[in-house]
Amino acid sequence: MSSRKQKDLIEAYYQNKIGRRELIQRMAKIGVGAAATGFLLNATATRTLAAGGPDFKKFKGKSIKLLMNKHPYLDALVKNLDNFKSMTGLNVTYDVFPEDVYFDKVTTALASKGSQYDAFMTGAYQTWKYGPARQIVDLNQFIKDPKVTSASYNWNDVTTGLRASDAWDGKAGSELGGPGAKQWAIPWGFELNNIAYNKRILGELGIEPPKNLPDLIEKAAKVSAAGKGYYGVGVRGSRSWATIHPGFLSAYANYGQKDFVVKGGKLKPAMNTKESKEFHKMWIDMIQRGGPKNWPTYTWYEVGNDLGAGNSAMIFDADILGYFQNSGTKEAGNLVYLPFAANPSADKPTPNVWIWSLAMSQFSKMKEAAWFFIQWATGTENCTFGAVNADLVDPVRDSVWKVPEFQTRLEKSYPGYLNQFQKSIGQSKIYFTPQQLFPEFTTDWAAMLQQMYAKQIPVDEGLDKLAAGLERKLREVGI
Amino acid sequence: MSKGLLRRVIRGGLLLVVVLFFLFPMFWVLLMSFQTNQDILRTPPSLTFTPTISNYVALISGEIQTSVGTLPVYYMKNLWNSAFLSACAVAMSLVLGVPAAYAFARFKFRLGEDIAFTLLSFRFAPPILVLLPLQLYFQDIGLYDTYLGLVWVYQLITLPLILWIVRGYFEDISPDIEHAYRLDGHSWFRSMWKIAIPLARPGIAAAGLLAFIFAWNSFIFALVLGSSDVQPVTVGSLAFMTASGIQYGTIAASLVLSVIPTLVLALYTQRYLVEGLSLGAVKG
Amino acid sequence: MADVEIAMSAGAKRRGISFQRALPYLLSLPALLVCIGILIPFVTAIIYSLQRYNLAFPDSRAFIWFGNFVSLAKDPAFWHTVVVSLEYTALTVGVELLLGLGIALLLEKRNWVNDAISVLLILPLMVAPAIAALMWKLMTNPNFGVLSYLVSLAGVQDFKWGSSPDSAMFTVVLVDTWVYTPFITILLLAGLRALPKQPFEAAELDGVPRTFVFFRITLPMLTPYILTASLFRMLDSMQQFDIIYSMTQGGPGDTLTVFQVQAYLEAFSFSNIGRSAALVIVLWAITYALSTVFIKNWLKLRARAHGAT
Amino acid sequence: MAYLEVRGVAKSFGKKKLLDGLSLEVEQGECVVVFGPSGCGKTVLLRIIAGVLEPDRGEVWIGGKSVMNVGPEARGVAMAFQNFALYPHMDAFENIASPLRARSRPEEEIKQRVHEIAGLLRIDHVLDHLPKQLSNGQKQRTSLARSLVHGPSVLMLDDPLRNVDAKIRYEMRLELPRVFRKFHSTVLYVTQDYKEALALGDRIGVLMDGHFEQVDTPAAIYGSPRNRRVASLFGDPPINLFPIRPERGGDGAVHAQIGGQRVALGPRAAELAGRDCVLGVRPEDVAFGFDQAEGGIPVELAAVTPFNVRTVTLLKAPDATEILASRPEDNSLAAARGHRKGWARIDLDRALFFDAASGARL
Repeated sequence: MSSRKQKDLIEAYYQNKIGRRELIQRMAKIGVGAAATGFLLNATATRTLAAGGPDFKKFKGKSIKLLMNKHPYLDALVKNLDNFKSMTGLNVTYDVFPEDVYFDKVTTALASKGSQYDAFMTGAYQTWKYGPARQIVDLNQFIKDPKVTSASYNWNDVTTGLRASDAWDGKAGSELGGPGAKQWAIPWGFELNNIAYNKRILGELGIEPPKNLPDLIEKAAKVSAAGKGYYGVGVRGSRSWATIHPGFLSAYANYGQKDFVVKGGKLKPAMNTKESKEFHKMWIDMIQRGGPKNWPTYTWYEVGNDLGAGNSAMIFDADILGYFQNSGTKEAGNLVYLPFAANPSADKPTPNVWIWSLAMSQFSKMKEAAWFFIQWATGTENCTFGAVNADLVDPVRDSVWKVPEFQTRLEKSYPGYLNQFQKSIGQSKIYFTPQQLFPEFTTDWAAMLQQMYAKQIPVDEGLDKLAAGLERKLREVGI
Repeated sequence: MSKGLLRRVIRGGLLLVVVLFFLFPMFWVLLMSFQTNQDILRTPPSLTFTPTISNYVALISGEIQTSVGTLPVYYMKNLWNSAFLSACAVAMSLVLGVPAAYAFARFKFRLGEDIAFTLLSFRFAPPILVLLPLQLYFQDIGLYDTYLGLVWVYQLITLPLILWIVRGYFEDISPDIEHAYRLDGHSWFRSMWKIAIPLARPGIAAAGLLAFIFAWNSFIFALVLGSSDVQPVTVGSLAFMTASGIQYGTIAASLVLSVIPTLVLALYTQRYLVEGLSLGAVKG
Repeated sequence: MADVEIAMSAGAKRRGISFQRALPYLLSLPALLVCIGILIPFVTAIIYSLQRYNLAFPDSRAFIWFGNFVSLAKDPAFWHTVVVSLEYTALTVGVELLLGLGIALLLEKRNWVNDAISVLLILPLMVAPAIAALMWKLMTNPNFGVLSYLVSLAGVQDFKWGSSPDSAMFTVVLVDTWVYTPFITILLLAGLRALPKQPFEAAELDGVPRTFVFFRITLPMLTPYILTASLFRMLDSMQQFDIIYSMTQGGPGDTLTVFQVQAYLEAFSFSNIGRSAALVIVLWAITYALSTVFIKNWLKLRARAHGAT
Repeated sequence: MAYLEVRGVAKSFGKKKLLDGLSLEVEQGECVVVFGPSGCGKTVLLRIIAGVLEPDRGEVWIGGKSVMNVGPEARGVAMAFQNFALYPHMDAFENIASPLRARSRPEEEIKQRVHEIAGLLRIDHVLDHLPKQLSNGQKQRTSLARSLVHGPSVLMLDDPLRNVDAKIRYEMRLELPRVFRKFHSTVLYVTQDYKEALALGDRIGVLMDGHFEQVDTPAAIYGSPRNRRVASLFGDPPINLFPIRPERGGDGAVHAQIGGQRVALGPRAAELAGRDCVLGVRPEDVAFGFDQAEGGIPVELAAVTPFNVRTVTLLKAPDATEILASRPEDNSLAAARGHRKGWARIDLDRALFFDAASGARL
């Protein structure tokens, strides 16, 4: 077979004897597709990671087990997994669970101190429970140790805001990534929240893309009022933290509002400030006039479905949600992505982020091997592979965003996507105040929004009630 | 005469309503299973679409096509898990529960009612109450991620149901029939085996079927107490909601497939169900 | 009367008195033991309920006796939960019982149509509630939902289903009814067909009005079956989770925060094991009490039914 | 010693004492009828002997051995239940064959014996029917056949003719003794029909208040009951009972007032003078005539009922004492309408004297 030929070509490429385009053409000649070429390339590229110092073969023949969530990012990783296996000689098995039940599985697996999983996918928010619960490992000890971390791992290549967002010293209210922060997880792929809109619909109605929140509210209302069956803007509304963290918190932060403030070492709810109340009024008004009819049951997939099926003109949600709706749907090709600064007086968007990260179980018996995996998975080579050859849509490494293939691919079929990213990434981070009660207060918050939406309680009163309730809960646990 | 006719008409009308209410959603799901996600996500929903079997192909072949290539699907494995787990759970419950039910129905013995009630009370120990500790212990005794462990836990669902339903049918059988059999010279065991159980069979069938269905539908135990190798269909179906979108067509198809085994079982048991329990109700 | 007694010491035999005495235990204990095994965790959970135990605050874990229960009792949200749960249970069991009984009566006569229907009716039961809820959520979606569409054809615009505090309870009860009524139907149908024919034939001959026959003969004879069916439905309804959580996650607001939803959130999302355990223990106590009442009547009825013979 | 012995068996349900230290002895091949009012515990007695019910006290002995530690299946006792208790899911043949199967007899023997007994009971044409397809009479015969087929050492029949129509009852009454003889079983037969008891029993045990009032041959039970209660249980029309107080008259003969008439009681009552007792006279021992008779009681004819072979007449004495009399059917009374006067004459040699207080026969 032509495997020798392939090797030679790739070698040639790495010694810059030939360019990438030429490589791909010549590979094609000997019957190797672009994706396969990508994989082979990565195999070689991985060697640079491997060359970086640590003895990656240390655990040859051993095996590690991962707990993963069914997700395109995972699919991207799995496609490239053999490269890790051949690099380390480790055998990797993994359990995949549907997102709907994934975190239940993680919670119970960790709570029972089981050693069956070495590393697992998680969001940053969840680590605010796992960390203090001493269920996951502070990864600084590995990152900073040249014996186990390759020189070419280039930790600082990972976007600053994201690195910080996964790091916390465990004290409620202290700054993410601040001094003494523990690196509870390593960012891998993420999503930031901006506007995606349907140019066909906005075109039909002769509406320009929204400039800021007040503008969005009016335009959304206008779309809904058009009575063409579609509505203005899709945002989540289910009774859970998922409703708070995308568009809502991004806009909230853009107005300079905070969820909590620290007073005398104690957290104090800050949702009931005057400004916050104004903001809430706007938000509720937006949903009531321009939002989905069943908003209180809307989860991410309803938001996505509506955009893809042309039932909503815009969404203010995760950028990758809009990304995936732009292929294989009714409105495929009609979607445009827009950086969105909600506050008219703000010059830049401030998207809150969801970060799919990799964390290590405290109860793992193969911690170092697990680190090898995390290192490889979040390393430049694998992220590049995922971004170029699969759907690792929002890779966490600045360098990957500069890879031309990735850029051209995005530009080609996802107009504005790259731009909205570049305009936002600088200010993209978690805008929540880190603390153990994150799920509690976000759930209460969402529930309160639902009551305001249903006009069961006026916004001002509702927020005071919410703040008071949270105050009590915080006191109970003494943070 | 015309009164009888009227009654028949009304009866038919009511039946129609009932059938519509209970079967329309199933019918709709069946339609969805032959549609692409695009066809399903139309406003307003409509009946006109070009049927596709791609959803079924994906499930059965174990490969689903996406914009970035083919991804593996473990649905059939999930289906097998569900079938195997539920069948074993019900079998175990029958072996354990029928004799117990017989004891409660036939003998008055100290603590009898208490034991019976305790057994029932297991039914209302809410799963999430026992899940965490259960996982701890299962790991210690090596039952974590084993079929045996799950079948055991499933007894919480199936055993009380079978026990209490079957008990009722046993009690409806006149003891004299069994006395007569004993006097013919048969042991208590034979009289249970040859008289009580055959006469209660319709009840046992009904209870067994229901227990099977409940076992089939529960997934929280498997989720927490097992790896992805032992997950039931429910979890399998949920796997088609991912960040890249929710595959309603595939979920619908998976739902249709997941109903088939139970339906077959139901059709089989039907013989006993509609046979009526007139045999069972031989009173002294 | 005599018959019951005889039934109870039936097959009395003193060969090895010990064996005779042991027999019923020998028959019932395996079942008991198997369950007891699983119930060890149950005890552990009770211990949890007496602790301040939040995974996220490992250092503050401590034994606080009934602290969790006290703080529950002080929390209006808890009492709301109690009310909603009972409301949900009452509604579902009530509706499903009436509906199930009605359908069973419709299908009582044996002919191929009824037989076919009685099998098909089990279908909803075969759909895992979680998935069923997912499908209903789609069918009630304002844009893609066929039900929303049909309702709008019927002139009701923008019916909000699970999204409005006013219709949320209705919606989940509707789904629950769709899923679980067949359960009751099966049991009652079996029961109906198990009834001895004589009294009915007699009534037929004497030309007794149907309503009278139903209320004075059918219903009383059917009561044990009705009790069994509603007992199990009650147990499940009290503990309903899948449907409510998948449809509304307990919302809108706190409209549907039933026990299991709260307990689930406390345990899985808030990692507050102690409080969750306490909640579930209360739930357990309530179901225990309710079912005790059921069983008592059940046994009484059985005794009477057999005394009659 | 007797083949079947019941020794001081007691059984009570809750408060209700049903059997109170009752004993009975039945010889091999003998047929004892257990007779008593309904609810007197007859069935319970059989169940205790069968071993499907445990006595509170007392023992059952069969063939000289206590069977208290022997299960029902091993006591060699067969029983035909009042409600037949046939196995609904087996056809008549299998029902009957059951005891033989229990003894795992060869198939051909089973066939042959089942058909034999079925033929004897004239149900051989319905052997392939399920119980629900059988008429009551056939059900009854099937259950009887089942209890007889393996020639049980003790056969117990629990009011087997209760649920069958008059005709079959009559036939069976004639048929059963033949069957019993044929199988030479020890039979315990429960009934509340005294004619059945008299017709079938070698001896009759009268069960009352949890014990046997009297166990005796039919003739003895009828002719010389131990007390008035036994006496009044047997006989239709029932025995006449006159409270009397015999007095020794001047002539030394003992007299008593019956129906306001001074009647000479004859030598048998000699030592009864001066004590309250009850005179029991079976209707057939009362002769009625229109002509004055020695020692006759003046009565008027209140009612005449032709009662199959005999005519029963109700007579009223002047003091309103009612006397039942029966006599062979004849037409002489057919015309007797209206309150015809006449004379009743009691055959005192056959009359019974009971103690008024205890009711015991004197």
